[in-house]
Amino acid sequence: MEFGGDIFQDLYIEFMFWSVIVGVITFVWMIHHSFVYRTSDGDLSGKRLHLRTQLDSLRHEMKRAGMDMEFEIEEEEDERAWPNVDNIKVGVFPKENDNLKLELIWTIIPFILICYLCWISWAPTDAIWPSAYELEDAHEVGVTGQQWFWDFDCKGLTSDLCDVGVDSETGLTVLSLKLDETYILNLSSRDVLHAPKIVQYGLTEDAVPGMYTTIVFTPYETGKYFLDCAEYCGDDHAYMTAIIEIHT
Amino acid sequence: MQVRNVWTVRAMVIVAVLFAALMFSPEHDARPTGISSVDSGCSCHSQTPSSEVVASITLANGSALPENYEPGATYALLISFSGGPAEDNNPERVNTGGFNLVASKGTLTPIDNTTQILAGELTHTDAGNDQQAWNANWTAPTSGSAVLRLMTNSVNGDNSASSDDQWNTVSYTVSGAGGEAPTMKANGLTVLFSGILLTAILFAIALTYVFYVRDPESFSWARFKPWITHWLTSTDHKSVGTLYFVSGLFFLGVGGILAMMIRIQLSSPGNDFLTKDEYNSFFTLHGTVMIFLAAMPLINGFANWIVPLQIGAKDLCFPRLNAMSFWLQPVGAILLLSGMFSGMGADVGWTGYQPITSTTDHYGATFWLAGQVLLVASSTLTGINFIVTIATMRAPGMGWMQMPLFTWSILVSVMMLFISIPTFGIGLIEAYLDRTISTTFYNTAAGGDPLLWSHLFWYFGHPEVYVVVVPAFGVISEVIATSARRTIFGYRSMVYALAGIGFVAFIVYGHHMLTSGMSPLLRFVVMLTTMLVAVPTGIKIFNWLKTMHGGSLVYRTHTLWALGFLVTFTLGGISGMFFPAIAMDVHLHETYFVVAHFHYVLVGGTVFGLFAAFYYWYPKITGRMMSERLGILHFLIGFISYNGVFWPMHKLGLLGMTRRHHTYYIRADEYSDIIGTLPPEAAQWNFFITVCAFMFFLSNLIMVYNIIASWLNGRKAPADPWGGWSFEWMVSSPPPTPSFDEIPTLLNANPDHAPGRLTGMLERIMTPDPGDEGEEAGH
Amino acid sequence: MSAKIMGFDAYNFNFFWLMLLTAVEVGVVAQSENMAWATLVFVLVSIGIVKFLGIAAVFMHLRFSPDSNVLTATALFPVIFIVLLVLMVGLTSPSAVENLPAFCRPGYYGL
Amino acid sequence: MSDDHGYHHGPHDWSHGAPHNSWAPIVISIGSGVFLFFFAKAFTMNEGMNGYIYDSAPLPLAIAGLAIIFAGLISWWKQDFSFDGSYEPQATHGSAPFSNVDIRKVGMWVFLMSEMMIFSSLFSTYIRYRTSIVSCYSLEGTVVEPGTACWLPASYFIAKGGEHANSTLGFMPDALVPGAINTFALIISSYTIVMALKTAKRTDLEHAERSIKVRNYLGATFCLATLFLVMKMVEWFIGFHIGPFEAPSLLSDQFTIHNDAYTYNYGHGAEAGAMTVDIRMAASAFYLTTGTHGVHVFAGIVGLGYMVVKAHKGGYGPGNAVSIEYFGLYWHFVDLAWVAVFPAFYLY
Repeated sequence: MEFGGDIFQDLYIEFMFWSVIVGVITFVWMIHHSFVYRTSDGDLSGKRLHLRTQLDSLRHEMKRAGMDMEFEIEEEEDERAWPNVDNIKVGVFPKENDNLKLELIWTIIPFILICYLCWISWAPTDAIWPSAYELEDAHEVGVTGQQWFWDFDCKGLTSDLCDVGVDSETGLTVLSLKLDETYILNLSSRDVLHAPKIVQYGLTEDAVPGMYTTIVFTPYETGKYFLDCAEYCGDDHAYMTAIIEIHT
Repeated sequence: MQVRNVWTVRAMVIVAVLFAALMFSPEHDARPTGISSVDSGCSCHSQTPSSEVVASITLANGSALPENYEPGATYALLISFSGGPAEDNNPERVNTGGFNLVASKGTLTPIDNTTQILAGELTHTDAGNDQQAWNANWTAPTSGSAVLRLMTNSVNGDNSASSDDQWNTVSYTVSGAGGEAPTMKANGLTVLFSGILLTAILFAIALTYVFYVRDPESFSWARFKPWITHWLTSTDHKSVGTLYFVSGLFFLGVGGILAMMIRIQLSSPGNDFLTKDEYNSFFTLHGTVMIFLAAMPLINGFANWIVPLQIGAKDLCFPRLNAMSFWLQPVGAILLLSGMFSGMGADVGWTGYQPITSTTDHYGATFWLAGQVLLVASSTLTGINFIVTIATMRAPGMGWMQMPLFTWSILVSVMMLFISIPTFGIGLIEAYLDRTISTTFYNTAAGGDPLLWSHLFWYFGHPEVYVVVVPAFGVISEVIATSARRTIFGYRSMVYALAGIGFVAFIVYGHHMLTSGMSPLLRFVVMLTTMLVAVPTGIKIFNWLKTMHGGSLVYRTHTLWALGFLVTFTLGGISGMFFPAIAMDVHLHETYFVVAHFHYVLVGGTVFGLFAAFYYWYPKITGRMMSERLGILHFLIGFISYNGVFWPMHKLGLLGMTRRHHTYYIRADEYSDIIGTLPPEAAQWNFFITVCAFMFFLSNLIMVYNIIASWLNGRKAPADPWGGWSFEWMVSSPPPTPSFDEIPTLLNANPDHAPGRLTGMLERIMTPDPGDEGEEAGH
Repeated sequence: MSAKIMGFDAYNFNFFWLMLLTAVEVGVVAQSENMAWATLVFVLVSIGIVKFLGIAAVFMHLRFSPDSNVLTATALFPVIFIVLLVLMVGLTSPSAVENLPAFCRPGYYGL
Repeated sequence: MSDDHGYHHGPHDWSHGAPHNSWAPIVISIGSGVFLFFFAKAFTMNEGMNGYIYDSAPLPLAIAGLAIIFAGLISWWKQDFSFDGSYEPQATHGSAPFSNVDIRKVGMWVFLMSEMMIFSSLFSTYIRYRTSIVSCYSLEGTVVEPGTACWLPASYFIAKGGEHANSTLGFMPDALVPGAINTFALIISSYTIVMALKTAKRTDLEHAERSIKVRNYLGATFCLATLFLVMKMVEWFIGFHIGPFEAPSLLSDQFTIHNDAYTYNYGHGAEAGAMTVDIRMAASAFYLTTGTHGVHVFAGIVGLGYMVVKAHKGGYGPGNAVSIEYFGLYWHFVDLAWVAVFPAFYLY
């Protein structure tokens, strides 16, 4: 099974597809331009730099001496090696270089892409926060975070549907749930923020003291799943783990 | 020549003095028990020790522990406790007792299967989890006093951890043969930060000595006094900018060292290089230091130096406020870090989520809040200064739409900062008062709402991440255009994109809280709006690419960094698109995918932009050319190792590696059948990342060396070494004080920059009145 | 600056009305026990807005001064951000267990 | 405007020989740091980690921090004392739409933008808690667990006053007297400061006479501001009993940030009842918001002190009367904030 659960996987593949397209366009464009329009000359080295520096100090000296005189150095030779297409000069706002059509193209096309991506990421919110009628036969399980362990409460469910135990190998608390049943994990916290993260199913939600939050969880494969804490909660944050065991 | 030498000497000594001053330690409090990070009892039971439980260590024969040990001798210990819920000897109860024993010296050895050594500490095994007494051997050290600290849990046996379970702790001190007092063992953090302090002082002394040897005359009080007075009191924008650079680079180093410590810790699973406390403090301060004390001061440094030069102003409009913005920063930095020296640094994450910030027992968190209050004040003053300067002091001929893009980016950036930071300030003050006079803003018992902090923080925090990246956009716009010898493509759309990013930042901040339990409706709104950010950002990237078209790209160091920026920022931008989709964010939230994303944007964006700016404006600021050879070396090593650090993190995050954990779980040994732990190769990737991180860290030393060496021995720079058009290239390098003898007038190469096209109305507001402009702007 | 409002000196005129409105405000609250809650809030808010405008326009020279327009625009700049702040921070008390409103769901539009 | 005013940047312009170095920034910064550090040091978390213990030892050092800030301010003022407005900097011609507006005026308005955000944040906090925490009034008649958190607004103590519900005036509870006086004090002080500005601009008076009048107006503002703070202290901590007027302080009414077991009595006769409630959040929001406002008033008093001294020495005339205007902008803003705070916290 891939990471993150089914919904995540679907979206992830879709997003990756478009990301790769955008990335390839950008990088091919960039690499093309940076090779085609490169200039090997034009670096300010050696003579040219020396000349400019000398010129600057000469100007400075003359100004100090009160000689108000403007002069420019002929740089024809350089101009060939270092073409200044836009005739950029110090103190002059350069000639504007734009193309409204092009700019509109790369405003509108990304915008359409964004709308599409918004569209496809809209529907899954139904799966994350299902509306009430879809949850009629869901089982409620309490999950309470405390520094630094998880406290599971089966709220009177039969041990087939929900059971709490200890894993013999790792010593972690185990919450046993049944395959293909829908559970509402009712999250809360006794001290600071915690967030149970069921890694393989790609589910995270903060457990906030003073209020209840929920995760809707429908296990679709058996096995032992790792649950850790995804919101920083103090010293033993990393040790705040548990196991969710799915059985048939 | 003489003048330059004095300046060099002065500048180098200020580096030294600042190094020393910034690391001034307000408090040292080494902890005599420094034997374990576990100070608050067993992690899985109630929070406070209970006096009902009595823990004790005696010798196995029943007699008390000796006051003095014999060096090297082995003692058989009996570890036991009484009282608490475990007393009720109901046979059905399981796991009713446990303990943890640490010895500061000597060796603890288990003698039967009920005890074991875990991470250097003696604790019970599964088999020994029902007992109230255990046996073990302790081999005395050869010298010094040893502290034995025992923690015992008395558990009610219902097999689920709860606050009914009680625990207590006791310590024994066994002196060495000489019976001397217990040795004071300092905390690791104290050692590290004292080390940094000491290194800085030694560095300062060495530098001072070098300059003393070079020019002994400059070391008289008569010459030193005006020099130090100048730096402490100067309000000149260039001096203040330089001070920002010095402190920004220093804290970039501190933040980098913290990052390296974090990386060492994570290089292998279960590493114990750092304790949990240290790790938590380190990632907290890494974030805070890098954002508030490294990135923002460096940006402010460039803003101070370049903005007045670019708009043709002699100085900022409120020079004294500007100096105050700077001086609040080092003071805030000292406050912010002061907890570290006592091993009690803030351990709350840079986001400082409540209620842990209000309840952590690390009192460094209080100072961390206080320090940030000062930084907020500093940013507010900076905001006033730059907004007003840019709004009112532009040279004739420079309408809003003739401002260089770097100035535009600074304007947008300070505008965002300025509008959002009071919100953060109020959140900080609330938290600070919670931690001092016990107000209850984040106390859930009184009805406090942790989400209020998240809201106040992210209302500031999201604009803040744009605040640090937008100036980099400005730098890249300047660098790409100048290097390609072209005008920036689509100047106007660049400006509107900047402003758009600035505005949208305030609406989308909720995407940091998609899993926080805030109102689903708001989550829905931010999901839809967040992706909008990609549009203006995309415009900017495509405009930069188009700028190169038809130009003649000269590969200098700053060009390379700008191209590197384009690569990394595009990647970071694309990975950012994954988060607003809620269905994906619930998996990616707080994983290394997030870490990878924001480091791609903040390092690949902001820091690369700052590097480009360093190489680009260095000749202007110091009047010296920087070594291109070292610069290219820096780029090659830095760029490659940087990608080596953060690219694999995407993969780790997708696999579910959660951030802010001081260790991680590999699917091996007892975890081998648990799905969702990390596959074994994750450990190798982490090691690879650590190696690359060190390369990246060290590569930046090349730049530091380059800065210092070029300052001393670089070739003289002309006024306009790269061929830019804005005013800063008009003045000499380095610029005089005041920066302009007379205010220049901006000419315009566009015959009619008449309003029209997309934005006629905006244009009318933003161009000077024709009456005012007519004569002066002359074409 | 000696702007006039209805022939009176602007400062004096403004001051007089501010005092009067404040007196009314205190008086209204003193009588609030006999008053519907909504009426009270309405009266207080409307008086507050009038006072606000009076101080800002006259005492702070956002009217009757050559540079009033641009400074009024400056002063109004943060208003949009304040509205966002109050909407997003002030008025979203946590209600995470409640579901997303139906109009935010694809199913509402038959999708 | 002529070029004479176009290109002078900052009140301490480079080309006028005014001081351009200042110790004030570093001194004020250090003072702020010292204050915040030792103020925090005065409180440590108790062992139960659920509250903080107060220790008075570091407090003198915190006060020393304030003294350092004040020393920095004095050094700042010393540099400004001679400012006579002769080179008031103005925006350049290029900078439409601000062309020729005084830079300091723009600066003050931009500063007020951040002040608006500060008070908006406080109000957001208030609105959020006011809407999410259940009101104690709505719990009346029900059985609640002792220590339940609910919102008992300050206006309850001020207007309804529990058993102290005495109203000498007949139409207004006595406890509202300080708040009402404060409201009038701030509005009058807003008026006196614009009068100070107006007087300073008058050219038909001799300089000495004008200076005295300006000083008097500023002095009146200063006194009213001080009255404001004194009244606030009366209302918070002292309470009063003057003639027929009698009102307890909020402190003696137990409206404090530590009161998690307030006995709330309600109703009369058969409907009467009592419950023990936790009112810390209402108190926290009240004291922080009004306290922030009070700090602004205090800052205004400090600034006014300087201005009164300068006016006394004849420092204000038509040339630099705008300085009074710029301070006035701040002062009016504080008044405006009070216009919002007063109904929200004292009346509602």
